[in-house]
Amino acid sequence: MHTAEATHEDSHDNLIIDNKKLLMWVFLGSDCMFFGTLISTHLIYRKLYPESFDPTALFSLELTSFSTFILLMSSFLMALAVSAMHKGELKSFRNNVIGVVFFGLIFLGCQVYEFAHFVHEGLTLSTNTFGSTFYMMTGTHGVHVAIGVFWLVCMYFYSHTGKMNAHESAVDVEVAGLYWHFVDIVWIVIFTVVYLIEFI
Amino acid sequence: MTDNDYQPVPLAPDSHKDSETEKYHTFVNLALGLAAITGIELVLVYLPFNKALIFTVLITLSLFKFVAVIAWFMHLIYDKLILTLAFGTGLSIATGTFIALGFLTSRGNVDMEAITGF
Amino acid sequence: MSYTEIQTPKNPSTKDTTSVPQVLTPQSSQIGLMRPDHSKNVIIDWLTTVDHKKIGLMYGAIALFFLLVGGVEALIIRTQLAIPENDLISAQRYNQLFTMHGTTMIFLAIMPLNAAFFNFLVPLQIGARDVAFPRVNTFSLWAFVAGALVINFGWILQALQVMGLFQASGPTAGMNDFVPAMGWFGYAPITGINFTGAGTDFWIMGLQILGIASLSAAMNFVVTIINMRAPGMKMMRMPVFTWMTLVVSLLIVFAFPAITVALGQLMFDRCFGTNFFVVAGGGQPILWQHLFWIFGHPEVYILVLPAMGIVSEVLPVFSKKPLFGYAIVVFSGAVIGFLGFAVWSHHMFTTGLGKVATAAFSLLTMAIAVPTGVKIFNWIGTLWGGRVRFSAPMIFSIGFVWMFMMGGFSGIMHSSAPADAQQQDSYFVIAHFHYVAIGGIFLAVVAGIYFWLPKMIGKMWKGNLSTWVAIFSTAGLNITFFPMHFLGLLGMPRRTHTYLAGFGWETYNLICTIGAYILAFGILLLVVDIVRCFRYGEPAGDDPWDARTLEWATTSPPKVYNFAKTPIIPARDALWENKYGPKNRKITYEDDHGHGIHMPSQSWMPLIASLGFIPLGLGMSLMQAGVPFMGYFAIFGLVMLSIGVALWAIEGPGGYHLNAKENVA
Amino acid sequence: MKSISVRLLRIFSTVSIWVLTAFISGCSLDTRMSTFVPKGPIAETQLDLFMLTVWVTGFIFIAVGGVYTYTIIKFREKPNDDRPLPTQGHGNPLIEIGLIGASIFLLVIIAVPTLQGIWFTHDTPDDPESRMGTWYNGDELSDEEADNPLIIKVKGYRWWWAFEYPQLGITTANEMVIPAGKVVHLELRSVDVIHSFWLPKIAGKVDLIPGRTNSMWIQAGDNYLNWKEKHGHKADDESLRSEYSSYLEEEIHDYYYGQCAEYCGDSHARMLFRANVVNDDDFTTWVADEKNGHKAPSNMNWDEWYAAYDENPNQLSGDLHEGLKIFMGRGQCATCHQVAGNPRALGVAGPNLTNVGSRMSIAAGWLNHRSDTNNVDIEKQYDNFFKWIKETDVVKPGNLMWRANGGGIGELTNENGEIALLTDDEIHKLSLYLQSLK
Ligand code: HEA
Ligand code: HEA
Ligand code: HEC
Ligand code: CUA
Ligand SMILES: [Cu+2]
Repeated sequence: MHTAEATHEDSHDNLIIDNKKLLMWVFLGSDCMFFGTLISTHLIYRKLYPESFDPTALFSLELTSFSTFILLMSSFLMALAVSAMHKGELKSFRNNVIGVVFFGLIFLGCQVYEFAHFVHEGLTLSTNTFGSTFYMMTGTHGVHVAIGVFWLVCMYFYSHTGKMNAHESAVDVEVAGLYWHFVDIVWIVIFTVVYLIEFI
Repeated sequence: MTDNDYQPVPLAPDSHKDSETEKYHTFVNLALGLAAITGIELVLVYLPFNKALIFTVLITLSLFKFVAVIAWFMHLIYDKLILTLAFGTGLSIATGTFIALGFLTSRGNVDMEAITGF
Repeated sequence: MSYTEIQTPKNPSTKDTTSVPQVLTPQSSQIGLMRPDHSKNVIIDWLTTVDHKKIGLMYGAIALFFLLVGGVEALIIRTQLAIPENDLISAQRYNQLFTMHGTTMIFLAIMPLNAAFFNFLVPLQIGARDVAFPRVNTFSLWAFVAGALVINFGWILQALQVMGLFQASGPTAGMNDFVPAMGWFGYAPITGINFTGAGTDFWIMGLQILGIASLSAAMNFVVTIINMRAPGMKMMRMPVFTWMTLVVSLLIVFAFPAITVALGQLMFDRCFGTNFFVVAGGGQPILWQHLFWIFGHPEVYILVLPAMGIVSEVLPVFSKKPLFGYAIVVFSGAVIGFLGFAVWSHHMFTTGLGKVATAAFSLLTMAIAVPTGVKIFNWIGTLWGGRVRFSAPMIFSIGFVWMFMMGGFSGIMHSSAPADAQQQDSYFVIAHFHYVAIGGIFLAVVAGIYFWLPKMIGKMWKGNLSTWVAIFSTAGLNITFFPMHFLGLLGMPRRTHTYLAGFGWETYNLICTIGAYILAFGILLLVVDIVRCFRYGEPAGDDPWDARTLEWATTSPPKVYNFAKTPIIPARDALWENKYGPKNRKITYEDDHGHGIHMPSQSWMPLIASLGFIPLGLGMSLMQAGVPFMGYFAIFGLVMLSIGVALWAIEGPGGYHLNAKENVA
Repeated sequence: MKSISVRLLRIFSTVSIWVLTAFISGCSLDTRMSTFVPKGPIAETQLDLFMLTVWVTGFIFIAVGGVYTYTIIKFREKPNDDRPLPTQGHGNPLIEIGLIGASIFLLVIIAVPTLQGIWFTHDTPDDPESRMGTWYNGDELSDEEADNPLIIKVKGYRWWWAFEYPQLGITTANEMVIPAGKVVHLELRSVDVIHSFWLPKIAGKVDLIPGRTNSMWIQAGDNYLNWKEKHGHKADDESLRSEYSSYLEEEIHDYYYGQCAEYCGDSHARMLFRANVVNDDDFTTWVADEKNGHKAPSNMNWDEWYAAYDENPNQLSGDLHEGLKIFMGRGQCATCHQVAGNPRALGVAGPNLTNVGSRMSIAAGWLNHRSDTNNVDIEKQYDNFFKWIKETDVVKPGNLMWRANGGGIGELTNENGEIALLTDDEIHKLSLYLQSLK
């Protein structure tokens, strides 16, 4: 729906951006602070107590690299899905979204496995600061992924109601995509500064 | 959970077609690149080089991935400047704050005797 | 693209956009429920409203209520401190009082007062129909209410306990300290499970909810201000108040996540045994201080920038001159905001930061004086050569500039770190921030109330009680807070429920207490004046003050749709130019092509979703205290929240059309 | 309406200026915890900086405020004002730049001494005269100890202070003793929540943060060199030395008041402490006293006393013996308190009570018995001990002597496990005993 304002391109200093898209970018800016706080808490405690815990024995770089790869590919598919939506290719959109959801689930599966494994090895939330910060940070990220998966599943089903069309829904898809990509880049950071760095 | 009211009308869809195809190629290349970088990173940590060097390279690589996803997958370079500003402000405040915070904490003051949990 | 090209909307219920429905009847939404539009029931209408003006008024009313609550808390504090070794209230009660006083004033009084002005004014000032996401706006309001309830829940329990209606025994035996008592910045580890009880949980959950409310509102306003401006309303034509709203919204957006995470970590420490701030497990309480002030310092500018915005609107009107140096005032507002992210450790000068860090934060803090000074100079420049009219809003604004300046000076005294070592956590700090809070923000907000209430309710102030309000509150605040500088420098620490005689503090404390009552009387008069305005005010007319900005171009109170036709803005100070400017600066209006005005539908969903926060917050808190089944209660809240959001997404925005011609008064 | 308000505002400002002046001149700034009467280089630096900020902002206040007032009065609307609209000027970049420049200039005036102050107050200076070896003439110290200034480990507890002197092997509570004119290095730690060490006349505060060690240095009074410099003395002869000691004697030797300055729970308001600044000899004597501790009543040595006590407590009679018996037995005092000399009083949960009888306050400074002549007021002291033991929870709400985890004198029981608090008679004897610890 629209207001009269919308029709006047010159009226906004030529700033016509979709409201939702702008909202999402502002939200993502805010989320930078959010994940920044989580990640820096982790790094600070690592810096304070480097000897308190050695995660290299626990971390499996292969697994984590695999999930990183998975997440990157899901991002790729997401970009394709958005692109498809813009072109109005609903079918291609659906395929890509299914792919994203699938990859997202794999990622979550890896994380669940990882957590279960760590807990089994004796690292819990309350074991030490490493446990606290690590689980809280990666867990929060996992929740973001889960929300993204849920959102995309909803979109997928919505696309079957026939109410979705290139004209109106491209932006909705794009916004979901932005979210998904952001979750991905957060993981890029986590992968490097939380996992890889422990091994050098 | 957003409202649909008041959103400006999206641009006409047909003008997108060509650019979308173009983007497709970018996306594929980028995806390959990202996968490759991740591979390189994985190998890198096991290489017997100077730690500081590896560290720098790792950070640079992931920075590249980070920026690439934002710029292309998230369309930021195709989009309006205001979006870059909105996100960039948050990103830079966050980066600045947390780098500063990192410098503000040091092992020197920690009272290890008080910590019994390790 | 012209208006007629707009495609058919996707919402079937309003498909028929070309013919304007003249009979306003409720319609059903996509989920088949009736939308609560046009309800005759006033309560339903206000509960489900998406109208930014009503939301603004509700924010205002609730905030004023909490201002009185916080004020009464302050009065009890002051009464207790009037004489040495007083035992009017117990130590524990006192500690609860200052904690709740600080929390209430900052989060439940000043922030929502600002939000009231944002909501009411911003869409009007930029010539929009509403905010970008009207239902999100409703959600923010009710989430704020939910958070306020959760934080204050402890008082209710305690009252019940005192009346003998509630006892912490049996299943509730684990509950103690219902009311938070650890200071408004809740320094770890006193917030830890070993040191404080249920009150801390209420505080954590309540703040968390308030944070969500603030974040959603702030994002909404960023989008509104960037996207919803009327044609011609370029960024540099926006009223300064709108500019400050934008800056403040961005500050909220970027500052709140830090405390959200910190509160989350604290909650995990309490509920799930993590070690973020638990010393034995390696936690560093100092980290909490950093995270809190990374949020907390921007927060104080979140509080004050809107006040500066208000004053920047009032001064030009009552000196009949445009704001001196508009661009630089706007710019310095932004600079203050963003420098505010770089000074947080000035609250931690005594924590052993190290020389270099202390020096850096000391200098950065001083730097903030420059943009702030610029604002002061430009306000004076605005008055210079003008024709200064001493109407109520002006009196308070003039007072603001004085008092804020004084508060700023004690800020500068703090910024010199070695000097601050003698001031930190003493009454000197209390003096500093009450000068900026009451002398500054409060006076500005009162100026705003005197200025805009006629627009909000369409009635003009009666008589000049305002003068007495000004006299009592300014006198009161100076008498209360000026001696506190001396108290602090004479060594009286803050947050002490009593003190020994013989330290030279007695006289000062007594004077402070008397002052507080004078101030209270002033505020009482303000309340009386507001009530009088509501009851006996004469119609105000559209533009009672001969004002300059767009909100005065529409009716008082404005109609739901704000402007019958969207104005096209040719210049800054649009209304002023319209009245006195050259021909080419007149406001023109867009043609609505006879489609009528599209209005968003009201909705129950934001209310339902945000009320879910109450069981969620209380449940989490009580679960921590070991009360059985509270986990389920929390889950129930979460479910309610999710269902609310889901239905909200599904029901679709709806909307109806008004024919402005028939509705324009 | 306008004219009334202007008139009222004028009256208001006149009155308030008048009130302020009267008020400021009427109140003394020389009080117990006043930062206006610094007694050492740190507090002095801090006060100087503060006064600098006061002058600078005061200047701005008068300048800006003056212009402001002038503007308001000059450009006010006159009755029946029919002048044309004011010119709609939009600003003047030159003025802006000028004022920004001026502000920056004024800030630099504050900033430079601030930086110096930060550096000066931060690092413990190496002052040859303050090294333990130079002035301390008690027991031998190791070389390293002798090279350092006096070190005190300050520990914050809810709601009292422990002062440990690691070089001297003694610990005291709530009243620390330091030598005048000497640099003292403090290490600050907390065992529970955050506290803050604030001794206003000597130094601004530094926080005690659990999980961290903070440090600060303090110095009551100037050292000889600085004192000489301040008074413009060049020569160095014995008479100056004695002039210096009389300066310390007259201006510095004193009983200083301090307080916890970070909210730490229920009795935060009652977490005070004292610093007794004395000369080198008195310090040495005090240390020796603390080290030697106490003998059992009637000058018995402890082995004899405990032998008698273990055999049959009843053979020990007299108030002091009775008091000590309660202290060791029924009162369970010794489980929490340490008394030097007494081999079985080794508790660490409460303040060290060695020489508690010669301290001039108890309950972390809340109950005072200092006489006007800087001595213990015996009667008041007795009352205070009595009050403290009888109703600890009233004197200091929530305190951990009354009800600690799993104990405390609010939970004393008889043989049947019923709560049986100390009787007044028992408390009387305890108080007498505590008074004898000096
Ligand atoms: C409401 C808002 C508000 C505002 C606007 C400010 C403004 C400032 N504050 Fe304040 N501050 C608080 C609210 C606020 N503060 C609160 C709530 C606390 C305590 C929290 C707690 O502990 O509970 C606090 C505490 C606080 C501290 C910590 C004290 C301590 O605990 O030890 C410091 C330290 O530097 C400080 C500094 C400043 C400075 C430098 C400014 C500057 O922005 C002021 C700038 C203004 C001026 C300087 C006046 C006008 C300028 C001119 C006329 C130009 C020329 C002037 C010069 C060149 C000097 N503040
Ligand atoms: C912006 C916020 C704000 C505002 C407006 C105020 C307003 C007031 N505050 Fe304060 N205050 C804080 C923010 C604020 N405060 C904060 C953050 C703290 C720190 C808390 C902490 O340490 O954690 C604090 C702490 C604080 C203390 C220190 C407590 C301590 O450290 O021990 C004191 C003591 O005097 C005080 C006093 C007052 C007084 C007298 C008012 C007055 O201005 C209030 C005036 C209002 C009224 C009086 C109500 C209206 C009047 C009526 C309804 C009249 C009729 C009713 C009756 C007479 C019953 N406040
Ligand atoms: C459970 C531990 C505990 C027991 C048992 C206990 N105390 Fe204490 N005591 C404390 C603590 C803790 C304090 C500090 C309280 C405060 O100031 O907040 C204290 C303080 C004191 C002080 C004041 C010291 C000072 O310098 O301020 C005296 C005197 C004292 N206790 C005497 C006694 C006597 C006599 C008994 C026995 C009847 C006793 N205590 C039993 C823990 C204990
Ligand atoms: Cu210890 Cu306050
Ligand atoms: Cu601050």
